[in-house]
Amino acid sequence: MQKLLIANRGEIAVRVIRAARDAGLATVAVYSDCDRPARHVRMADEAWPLGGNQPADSYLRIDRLIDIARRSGADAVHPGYGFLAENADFADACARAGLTFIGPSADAIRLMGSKTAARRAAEAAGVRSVPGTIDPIPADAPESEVLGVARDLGFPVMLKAVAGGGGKGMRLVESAADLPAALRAARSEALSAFGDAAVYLERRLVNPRHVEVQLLGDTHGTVVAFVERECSIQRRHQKVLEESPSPAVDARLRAALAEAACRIARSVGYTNAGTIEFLLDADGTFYFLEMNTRLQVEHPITEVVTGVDLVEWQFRLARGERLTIDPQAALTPGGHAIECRIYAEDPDQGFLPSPGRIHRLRPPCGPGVRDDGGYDAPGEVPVHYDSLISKLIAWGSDRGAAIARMRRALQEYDIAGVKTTIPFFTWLLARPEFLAGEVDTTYLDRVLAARNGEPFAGPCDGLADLAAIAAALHAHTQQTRAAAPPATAWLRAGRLDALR
Amino acid sequence: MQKLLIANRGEIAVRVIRAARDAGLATVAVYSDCDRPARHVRMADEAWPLGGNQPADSYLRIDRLIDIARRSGADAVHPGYGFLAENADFADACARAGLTFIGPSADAIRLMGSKTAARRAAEAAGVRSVPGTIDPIPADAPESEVLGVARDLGFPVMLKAVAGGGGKGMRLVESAADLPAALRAARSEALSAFGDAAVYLERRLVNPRHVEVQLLGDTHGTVVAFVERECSIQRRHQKVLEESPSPAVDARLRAALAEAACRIARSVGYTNAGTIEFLLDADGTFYFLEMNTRLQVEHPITEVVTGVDLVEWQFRLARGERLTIDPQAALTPGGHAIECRIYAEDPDQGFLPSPGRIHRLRPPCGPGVRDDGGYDAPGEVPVHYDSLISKLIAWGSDRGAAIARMRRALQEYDIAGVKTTIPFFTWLLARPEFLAGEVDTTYLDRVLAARNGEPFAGPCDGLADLAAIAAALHAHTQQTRAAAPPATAWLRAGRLDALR
Amino acid sequence: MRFTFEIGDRVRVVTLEPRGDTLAVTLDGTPVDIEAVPVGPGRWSLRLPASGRQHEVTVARVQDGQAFEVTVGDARIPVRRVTGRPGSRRGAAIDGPAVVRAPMPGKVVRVLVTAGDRVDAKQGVVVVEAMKMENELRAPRPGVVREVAVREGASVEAGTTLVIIE
Amino acid sequence: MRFTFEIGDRVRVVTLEPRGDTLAVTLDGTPVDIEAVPVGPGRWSLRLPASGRQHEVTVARVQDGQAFEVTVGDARIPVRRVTGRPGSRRGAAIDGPAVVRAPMPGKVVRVLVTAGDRVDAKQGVVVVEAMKMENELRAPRPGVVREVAVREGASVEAGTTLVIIE
Repeated sequence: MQKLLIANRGEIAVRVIRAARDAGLATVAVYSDCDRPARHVRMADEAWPLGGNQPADSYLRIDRLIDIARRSGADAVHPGYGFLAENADFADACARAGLTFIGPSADAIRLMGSKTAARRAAEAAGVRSVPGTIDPIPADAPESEVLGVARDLGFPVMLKAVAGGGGKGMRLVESAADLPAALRAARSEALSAFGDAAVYLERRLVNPRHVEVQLLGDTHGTVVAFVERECSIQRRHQKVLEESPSPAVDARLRAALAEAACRIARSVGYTNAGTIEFLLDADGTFYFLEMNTRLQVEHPITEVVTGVDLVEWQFRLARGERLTIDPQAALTPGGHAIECRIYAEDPDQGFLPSPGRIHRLRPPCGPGVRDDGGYDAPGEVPVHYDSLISKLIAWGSDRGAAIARMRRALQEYDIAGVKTTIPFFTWLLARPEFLAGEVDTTYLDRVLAARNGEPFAGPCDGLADLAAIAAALHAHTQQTRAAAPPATAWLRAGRLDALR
Repeated sequence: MQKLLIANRGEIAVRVIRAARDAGLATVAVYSDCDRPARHVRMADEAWPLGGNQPADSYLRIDRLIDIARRSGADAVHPGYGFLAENADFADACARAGLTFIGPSADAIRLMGSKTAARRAAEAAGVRSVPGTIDPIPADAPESEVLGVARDLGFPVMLKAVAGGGGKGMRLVESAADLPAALRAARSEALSAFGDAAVYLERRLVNPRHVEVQLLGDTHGTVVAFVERECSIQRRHQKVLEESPSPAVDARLRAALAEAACRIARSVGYTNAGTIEFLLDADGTFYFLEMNTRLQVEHPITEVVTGVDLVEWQFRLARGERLTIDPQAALTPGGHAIECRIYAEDPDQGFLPSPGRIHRLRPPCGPGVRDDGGYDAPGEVPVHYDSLISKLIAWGSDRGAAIARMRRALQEYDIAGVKTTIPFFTWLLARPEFLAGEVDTTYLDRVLAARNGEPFAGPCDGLADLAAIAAALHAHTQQTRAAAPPATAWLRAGRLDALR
Repeated sequence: MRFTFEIGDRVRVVTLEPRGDTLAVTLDGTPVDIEAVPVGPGRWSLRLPASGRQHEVTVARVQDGQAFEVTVGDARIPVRRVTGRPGSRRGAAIDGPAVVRAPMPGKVVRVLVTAGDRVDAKQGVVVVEAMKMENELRAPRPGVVREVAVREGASVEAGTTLVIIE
Repeated sequence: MRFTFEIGDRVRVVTLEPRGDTLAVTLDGTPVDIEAVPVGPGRWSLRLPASGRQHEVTVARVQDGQAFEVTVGDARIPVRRVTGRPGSRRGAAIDGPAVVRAPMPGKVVRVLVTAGDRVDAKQGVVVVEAMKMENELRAPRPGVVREVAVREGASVEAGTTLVIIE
């Protein structure tokens, strides 16, 4: 393995390029039309155009990716997450082209990609799934049949896409009356997102936590599980903040989660990086939810609390190396880590995406802070993709220290040009429930609904005075400049000098 | 302790402000005239002017610092390093004003500040010093007497200032003939730098390493020693790159160094953070060199390999808390860390300081990288102080991984406007002797002398072609812009569009 | 020079008058002792000499003309410049029609209001699907819907006028 | 448009000619297939379509007029623009006198050359103490010292001419 093609964009492409550089691999970036000036393109040794802008025309084009790998002489491919990361056909196409696919086998992707097959695999390995349907409910099954299954499970139920992921095609169904509409919507979403309208039903647990276990597996049968990640802070089934370890998991439960996760992975001969997601009930019972057969967005918090570079290990495992990580060390949290996903969204407009030009960007630095970003300034967040700007990770010797660091880091973060979720996180990190670690997957949607659109960072009165003065200075500078073209805003402002 | 005055500037002021914020302390910055727009001033909750620019007129003004502490209601003072950090009178003045001085007692500063008294203390604690004079050689001792002492020790000898530090007033004397001139120079430098012309002599060890031990001590008699730092990469007695652990130290030697360092610290009742510096001979014998009674520039590498926040502990120890760090854990390196000191200097002009305006600054981010910087863009590196822009710290699971990460991080570092030492570090990190860990305190000066001014990052031929094209594009853009004033360089460049 | 701003529901008047090398500042008629040092484009370090308090502020124009976003530390403060003729409605905001525009290219999924409806501030008016998500666009201030400029199902470009509120 | 540059000891000639929306580039007379995308002030992403090789380059003017520092990845490349009359000494550099200036305020500690001395490139000419360190300033190119403009012990400002080399 000498030259790596990164079949992705944004922060995860930057992350993988950094890891490749650390490992001495040459890097090949790919890009859609609008991404030509993007950060990941400028960081790579080579860059090749995919054409198009929409994912289907660009980052999802298996044919073009394989062609670029051939032309550039790449011998390995990292899919990142999203796009083709869980596409077994892409893994197969890489194998046929003689490329090392940095991930699990196509068979493992295929098996765990069917959510019902994955549930059966978990049950077979002796791990409870959330009670629900064993077999997929085909697209043509009549409503009455589905209603019968739902009644047997007991309302409320979750309706999910068999080929699903990322909250798409997912509906909470409170009662029998809601089922027909929800079924139609879920089937149509699933068909358009995954090309497969099959769905399944799960009993709705009462306010569960989302807890997941990162795994690495080698091709020699060894699987290692890491300290769990807590991902209960979700908005509309999308994770927005993750932490490790979970405030709800003690050493005993940690060992049980790890044991269950390893059992499932071993039973399907899983290799490379993957994550088993569980729902954790208030009484400490956990249920298999699904497996993600790829690197997760939130992988850095595991890296920070265990000192293991997961992407480096992805390379090594793909080369056939043996896992030499001490399983006990992997399960021992070294401090506490939190990740905030900094999106180009306006939290004061219902988290409306806020793509556009980034004029200024200065990530926080210093002790205990890691920023995995995909942009610099000037830069453009395109409308065509997920609007994640960066993942901000804070580490501390305990949870309180990590939270304090995260608040400091959020305060230091300077992004201008697009709205971001930073004010939302500043608010969230002061919530008593969050500080107490008493959250579940419904928490965030509930408190957001209760706020009813109140702005996250509005004016305090003293600050509004300063804001008025600053706006006046700015307007004054701009107006003065208009009369004297060659001076830049900066020089002109410099001439204004100090006020007293 | 509620409100902390930071009696310093630049990166260490930023570092301490971050730690204060993590600890929930309000922050008071101070500034000289030219530092009014500086980063540390803009990060603090309050900022107060010291006046002046020269250190003696600004950051060394004890009277003004105490007055600002009083006016701002600060109840604690952190001195950083340099300036007043090892000034016992400042520690006394703080105590008299009822301020908590974040550091050791004034007595400890005074005792260890006399290099000859410190050597006696080490000997009394049973730790070898570098063979040399026990008592200071007074300013009026005749040359002949000094010559006699030097002859007894055996040439070559090191001539050092009793009140010294940072390489000032230090001379290597190869033979008797060189002594008179060296003595005059050392005395004059020592007098002007420290107000004390007293010097002492040490035998010159043959190519020793510089290895130092970080300590923390509480006010209840507990002292903890940390994994050693290797600081042999020095230019003219100034550290430029440090790493931890030392490639020359095994667990046995580590324990012996720690034990010796703790013995000295306990014997003088040392509290708060401090560092014992040793010279390490090729045969593994180590000699006490001196003690630094403050936080060191290179403290982050210890933080990164042990997970201990030294500045946070400085706060806690100053409050009288008990040390609760496991001594065995503090001596167990978790991976390997390297620090490069990024100075505004031109390595291609003999490391000539390169103060001035920073137009663009983007520090590297991502896994295993920490940047402790003191500037942002636009920003100004003043001529009046040390020109350290930032300390770049890379961590890896082993030394090789840390070096690979550091090279990647240096490549990512983007600073425009001032020259920096980045090209020098890129060169150094590829040197076989450095890669093998086979360096001593004379190494860098020797290889730099051998290079004889050859540029560190000159043109390869292919890159020169690209440089010519880029320069042409730039000139073209500039010329075109000149005719159409309102467009900015960026917009104009945008219109130029792609070339094919 | 005199500047009138609307911040939240309050109006503030700032004057800046050159006095030697510096500017004299008043806020709502009261002289303010403040030190403002420019530290970058649209960026200032403001310091109150009496208390030592220091705030890094940034100012960015968010729409053509009259709206600014000011950040003070980590607070984001929307500021609207009011340019009424002095003497007419002194200090009061002049409320022209408010236009709800598409913030990015997308498809109109639902229109929630019709012309003549009375709407509250923050009330949803149109839902646009963009970037694979449904986004509810809200009224920037209370008023009456004068015009709904799009139909459900329409594709819109960034900046397309959707609804006008008076 | 035609540009002549001195890089190291070689001269390179670049032409840029508008062709539709793009520019046609030649280097030393040979057409170059290169894609240049501006990505910030003085910053370009250069890509060679044939090999896919991509280089982020920055260009900064280091002195008034003719000297640039170009970075290509982590290589720093000094580039000097040559603006001789075309046809006279085609492509050759025009070597005006080289001026060694004080890079910052300081004190002249030692003068190492006298007028008429022949100096090599990189040979030390003056030692200035500034920022608490002694800094040896070197000849930028070989030549003969025409003038030594300072005495030992003199205080100098940034930009003060110290030595002129022809």
